[in-house]
Amino acid sequence: MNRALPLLRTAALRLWLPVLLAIVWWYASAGSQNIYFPPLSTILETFAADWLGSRAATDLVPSLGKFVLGFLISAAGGIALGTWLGLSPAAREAAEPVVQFLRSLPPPVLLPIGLLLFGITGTMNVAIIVMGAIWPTVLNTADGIRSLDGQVADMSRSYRLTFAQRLFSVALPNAAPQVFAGLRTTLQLSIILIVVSEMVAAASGVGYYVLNSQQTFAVAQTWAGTLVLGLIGYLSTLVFLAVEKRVLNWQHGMRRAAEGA
Amino acid sequence: MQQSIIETRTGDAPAGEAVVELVDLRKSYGTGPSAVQILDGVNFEVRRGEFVCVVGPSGSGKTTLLKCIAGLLKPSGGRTDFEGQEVTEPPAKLAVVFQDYSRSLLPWMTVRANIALPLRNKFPKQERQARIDEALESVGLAGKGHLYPWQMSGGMQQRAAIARGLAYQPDVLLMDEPFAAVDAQTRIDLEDLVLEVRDRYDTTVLFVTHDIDEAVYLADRVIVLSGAPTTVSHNITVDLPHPRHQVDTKREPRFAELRAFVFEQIQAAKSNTVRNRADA
Amino acid sequence: MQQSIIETRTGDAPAGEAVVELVDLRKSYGTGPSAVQILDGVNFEVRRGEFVCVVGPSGSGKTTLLKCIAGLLKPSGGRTDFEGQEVTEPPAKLAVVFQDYSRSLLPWMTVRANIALPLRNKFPKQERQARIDEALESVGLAGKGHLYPWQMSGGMQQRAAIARGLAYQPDVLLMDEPFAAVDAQTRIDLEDLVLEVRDRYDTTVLFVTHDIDEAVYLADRVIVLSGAPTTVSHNITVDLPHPRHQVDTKREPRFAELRAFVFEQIQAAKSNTVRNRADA
Amino acid sequence: MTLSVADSAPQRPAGRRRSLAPGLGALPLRRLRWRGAATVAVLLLAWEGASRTGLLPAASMPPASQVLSAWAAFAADAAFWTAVGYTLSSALTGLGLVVLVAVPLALAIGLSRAVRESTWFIIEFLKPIPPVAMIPLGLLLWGPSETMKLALIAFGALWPFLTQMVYGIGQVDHVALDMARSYRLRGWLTASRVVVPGLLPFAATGLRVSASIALVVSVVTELIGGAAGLGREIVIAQSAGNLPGMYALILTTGVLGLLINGAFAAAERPLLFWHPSQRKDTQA
Amino acid sequence: PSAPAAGPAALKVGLIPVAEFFPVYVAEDQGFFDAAGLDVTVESMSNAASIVPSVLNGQLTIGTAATPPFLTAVEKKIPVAAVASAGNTSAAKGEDTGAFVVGADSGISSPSELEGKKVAVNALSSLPHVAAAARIAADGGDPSAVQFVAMPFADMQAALEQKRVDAILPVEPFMSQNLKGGAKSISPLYTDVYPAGTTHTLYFASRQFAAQNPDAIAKFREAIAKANELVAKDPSVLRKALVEHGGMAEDVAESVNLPAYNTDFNVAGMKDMAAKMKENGFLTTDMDVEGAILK
Ligand SMILES: Nc1ncnc2c1ncn2[C@@H]1O[C@H](COP(=O)(O)OP(=O)(O)OP(=O)(O)O)[C@@H](O)[C@H]1O
Ligand SMILES: Nc1ncnc2c1ncn2[C@@H]1O[C@H](COP(=O)(O)OP(=O)(O)OP(=O)(O)O)[C@@H](O)[C@H]1O
Ligand SMILES: [Mg+2]
Ligand SMILES: [Mg+2]
Repeated sequence: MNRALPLLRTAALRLWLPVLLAIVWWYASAGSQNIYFPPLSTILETFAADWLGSRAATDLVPSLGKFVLGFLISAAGGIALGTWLGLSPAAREAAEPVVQFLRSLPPPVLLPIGLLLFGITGTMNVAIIVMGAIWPTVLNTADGIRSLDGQVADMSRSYRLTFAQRLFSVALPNAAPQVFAGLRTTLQLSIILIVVSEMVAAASGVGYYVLNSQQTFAVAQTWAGTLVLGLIGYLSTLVFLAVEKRVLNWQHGMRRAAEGA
Repeated sequence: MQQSIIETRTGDAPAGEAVVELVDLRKSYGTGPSAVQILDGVNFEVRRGEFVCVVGPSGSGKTTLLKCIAGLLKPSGGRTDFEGQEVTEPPAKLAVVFQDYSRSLLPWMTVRANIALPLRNKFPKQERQARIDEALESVGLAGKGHLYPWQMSGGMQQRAAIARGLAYQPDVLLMDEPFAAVDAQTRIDLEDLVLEVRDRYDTTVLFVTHDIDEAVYLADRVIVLSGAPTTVSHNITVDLPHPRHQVDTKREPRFAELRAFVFEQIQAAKSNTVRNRADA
Repeated sequence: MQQSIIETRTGDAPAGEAVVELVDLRKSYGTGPSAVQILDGVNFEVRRGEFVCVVGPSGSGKTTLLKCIAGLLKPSGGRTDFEGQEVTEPPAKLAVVFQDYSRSLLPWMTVRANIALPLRNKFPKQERQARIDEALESVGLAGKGHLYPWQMSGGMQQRAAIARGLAYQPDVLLMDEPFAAVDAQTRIDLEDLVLEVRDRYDTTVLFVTHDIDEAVYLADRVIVLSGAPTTVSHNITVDLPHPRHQVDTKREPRFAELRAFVFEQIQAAKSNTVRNRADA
Repeated sequence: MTLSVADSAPQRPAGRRRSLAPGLGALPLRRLRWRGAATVAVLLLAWEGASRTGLLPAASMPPASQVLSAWAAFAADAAFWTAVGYTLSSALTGLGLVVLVAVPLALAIGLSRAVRESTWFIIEFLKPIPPVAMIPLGLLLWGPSETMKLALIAFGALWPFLTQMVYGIGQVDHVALDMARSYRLRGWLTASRVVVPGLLPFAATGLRVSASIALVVSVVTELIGGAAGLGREIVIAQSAGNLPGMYALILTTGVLGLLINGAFAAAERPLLFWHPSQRKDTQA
Repeated sequence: PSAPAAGPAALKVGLIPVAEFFPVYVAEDQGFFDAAGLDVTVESMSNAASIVPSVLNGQLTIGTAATPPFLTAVEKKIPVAAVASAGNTSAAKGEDTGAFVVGADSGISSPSELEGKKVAVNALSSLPHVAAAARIAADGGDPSAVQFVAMPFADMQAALEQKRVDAILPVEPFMSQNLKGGAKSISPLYTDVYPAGTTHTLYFASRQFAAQNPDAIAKFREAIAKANELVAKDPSVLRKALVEHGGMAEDVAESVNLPAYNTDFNVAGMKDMAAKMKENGFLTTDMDVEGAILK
């Protein structure tokens, strides 16, 4: 079978709707007088002028750095914390009110706390991202760990698997699909929180750019910044999925097998 | 306890210390008014090196019994002892081959990795590989170790689970209908394999099966469970000579006698089951 | 295809139209270099009202075969026809009892609800209840309908899955080792139950089993599969008189003959299996 | 189901080894509740101590006792409860919208490759756009109104639930699906009896994540966009330099999250009674 | 928002809850709006950026803003026009509503010494930021060499104490509290750069609404003017409103400095502000300030 064909088909399937929407947007907004809905061409020009040039190094790279670091810490910390909560009912009960409380706090109100603890530093930005984005992973990991099939649990107990084995060979792989679902949301929140973390004490960065352009009524720039965020989200999801595919290889195989490939 | 003719005829119980001992074991599921009594005072013991088969009607509590012995379920009453100690958690020297094999293999690991997992704590690395190869070979899965459980047929999964139990080389092996999903010839091979393992390593085996021929062929003793609430209805010593042989042993008149006797006892146990109706 | 003596001796195949027909059915798993050919040109047909048993070594592809017939797997080559139509999706008049019963029952529904689920499309409400009761009764689960699958023993789950298949009252019933987990007496009862259902409703049954006695006892025809890559190695007409009787039929010399023959064929099929080594 | 925890959980030497089996370390419920309360008490005391000793600058972080007394004052204030009502009702309505939108969308995405591939880019592109950045657009379209709030809540809280649902659909047991296909269960039967219960555990987790995000977005839109609710009260307290009041309001949002989560957990239990995570009694 | 109706004209005010705009509450409490035939409702909002879109689409009829963001919006061709002045620069230096505040032991004594230092403002391009830049320039310093960082007023004192920043620019009521807390003021924020009475906060409306409802705008101006006069005469009325409508503690409300209130625009001051904003890079063009004010 020709292997290029399905690839092309996938590409076509993935692209038709975005392309269509872009075209509709282009024509619908052409010549728009509405101050808040500038023509797509203006947005793209602003985007090219601001983000394809020097800004990429001064604003994009630091923000990306904070985002990646924040996401990685959230992921690792979230899995660790979630595992602990999933394994130990006592820990779960003890920590539950605090966890539920913290994750319901609006991130902007976390800013003062970050500021108090870390001051005006990149660490503060990263801390804000972690404080806001870690929860879906915590919750999903805890739920995933708890959903271990009783038969599998019996097996690991009767063979007296060590704690490490039960954790890394049984509990975590079992929770993996759910952990990844949580990580995906954490990823999304991490990007959103770039913006929140740059609300305070920042003078550069994508989030600062979006907020500042909003405060100063530079609408085309707000749109361009939003476009940047969307692209970061899209590209990071691609990377994320590649990793997920490797880790959840067995699961993809299982699904394909079930579909009769 | 009522004694059957066959039983009393068979002389003394085999010598040796009791490895597993069940004392008035009781187990019910659920609480309050919805509680159902499953095991209602089960007493028997398994001595070192003995091969004991447990037979009984479907749903009588064989799996429940095994889980209590393995320390996976807490009895509601009575106790089970392992080497003289009350069982409170799974004993290290014991391995279980589960009835629901498809759910006791980890789908994220190849068969090799599944078998290797419990071995890590017991054997050095070099030995492990040899053991795994040997176990795979012995259940007829040589060269299939790289497959994932979901790439295997039901019977292959079951054999993989058996291989895991064998490779672990426990002192006591609990097996819950281990050969239900394999074909006749493989079954015969595996039966002989388990007997051989018993002889070679002096493993104590407690074996649940539905196949009466199999029970009589394999066992030194057959425990017949009554219908629910379950107790031991018969404890039959199988006085067939060792080593057993698939054709010769099964041809002996004594084999036919024992077989018929066990069958009758299960029948009797079943017809005594009143819970089905009473609970309905 | 080689013809056995037994086969040629048994006269004409039973009359009636072909309900299921397999034409050069091929199936491989995986793609590219890692692809494994499992079914390699399987040809046979099942006529209306016929009871056909499929036997073969573990891992030879019986489940795969059944899934192709049921329209759950797409063949890689050849085709299966159902009532003269090529199967592209599961035919409505067909029901499957799966080998992996513990996972084909939905854990969030009671046994009753599990059985009721597929009936909704077929029968009016009042009839459904009666059907479910009857099906539960016939598999020995009367009064157990309120239990959830995970509250039942392995054998009970398997019987629940059988009850679902029976209550659905399909024209064609595919059963994949349906009695593997039940005790000897229940097995006998269920065997006779399936025969009775066949007679009463003229159901066509395709039945995978590992128990050769069972295959010969139940079948009008026994299909023996070769080892992988799998083809039909024998297609044996069972010329035992109807109705069958557990004691009398099994006592007939012809039964023993057929049984021995089938056993030999499976043996032969197995020893021809070369893939195991070649792939390793 | 609060079945027989004590009855069938196997004994094990107290607290020596953690077990992976759900419910294994099952402790009597009363003691567990007590643990949660104890954690909260300890944290409050630590906060109070940190403020008193100057570890936390009192100028920007008043001591716990002041915040709690501000809170007590609010409790007697009808305006406070009205604000809570606004915030809570829009968060919950927004969540309802999320469910209405996400369920059919997730089913379409999960079950049809064409839909999945076609929507992929759009969804991945929209997900990381912060609701904060959408506030001006929301205000332009709807002003500082309930509608604006709902639209932004729905936009912000949709993704976690949707993501979770799509993952969940991929997880539905294939043996069960084969069963459904072979019995030719109609689409809605397969969906309602096989797929939906199978992905309920995923949906439950997703809903809880989305619920807290809905609450967060609700407060943030009030905070910035000026719709009525706790967020607006926070702005007012902040402008007035009323820090104890501000923190009391913030505490309120956290507690609301706690309560919403508790309600969901309570609702989950009867729905997921069959799931290993809830089926404490059967395995050990 | 359509042609004047028979009944009382409905106005919706988007209000930033700071003392500058509290005459709106006073007017309401005193019945000035009722008397003028206006039905006024108030929405508290956090900043001009979120008020402007709602004013444009008619969900709000009157917006509130500090002068700098308002000028920025006008420069970006957003069709809004100022309708009344709100709070103005105080007459006396000692009564300024904002200050340059440093730690007691910082050794910094004048705004120009902040070059190369970190200074906290509530938001970038906000009124305090713009004023501080002008003040530093007037003091002979280079505002572009000062690193301004944004943070909420409430967090400024802690940041100063922890030495995360070298100076802060609080406004009332935070300024008084910070000074009480031991920090010291090195300069008033507004009075040294903006002459007394300079319009630093204002009310605005969309041009479309203003054109269609000149009547309502006029009545609003009148009512606010009455309130402003009252407050100028008797500040305690305003302090009471701060407690009642702003949730301010009574003792705080008693002691905070209040801005001057005047309804008429101080156009010269605004022009001066616009010029300084351009000098310091907050605006890019020479603004037509008069054109931004509704005639
Ligand atoms: N998804 C898969 N990928 C690769 N190989 C597979 C897959 N599924 C099944 N197989 C292989 O196909 C072969 C046939 O499997 P199948 O389940 O049909 O056997 P079976 O005859 O039903 O065996 P049993 O009697 O043990 O149930 C096996 O060798 C198995 O390893
Ligand atoms: N969690 C549970 N709640 C209620 N009843 C249960 C539960 N688990 C098992 N049972 C009941 O306990 C009885 C014994 O189950 P068990 O699995 O031990 O039987 P078994 O002898 O192994 O049967 P089989 O031969 O069919 O495997 C059954 O009647 C079953 O319904
Ligand atoms: Mg069992
Ligand atoms: Mg099979």
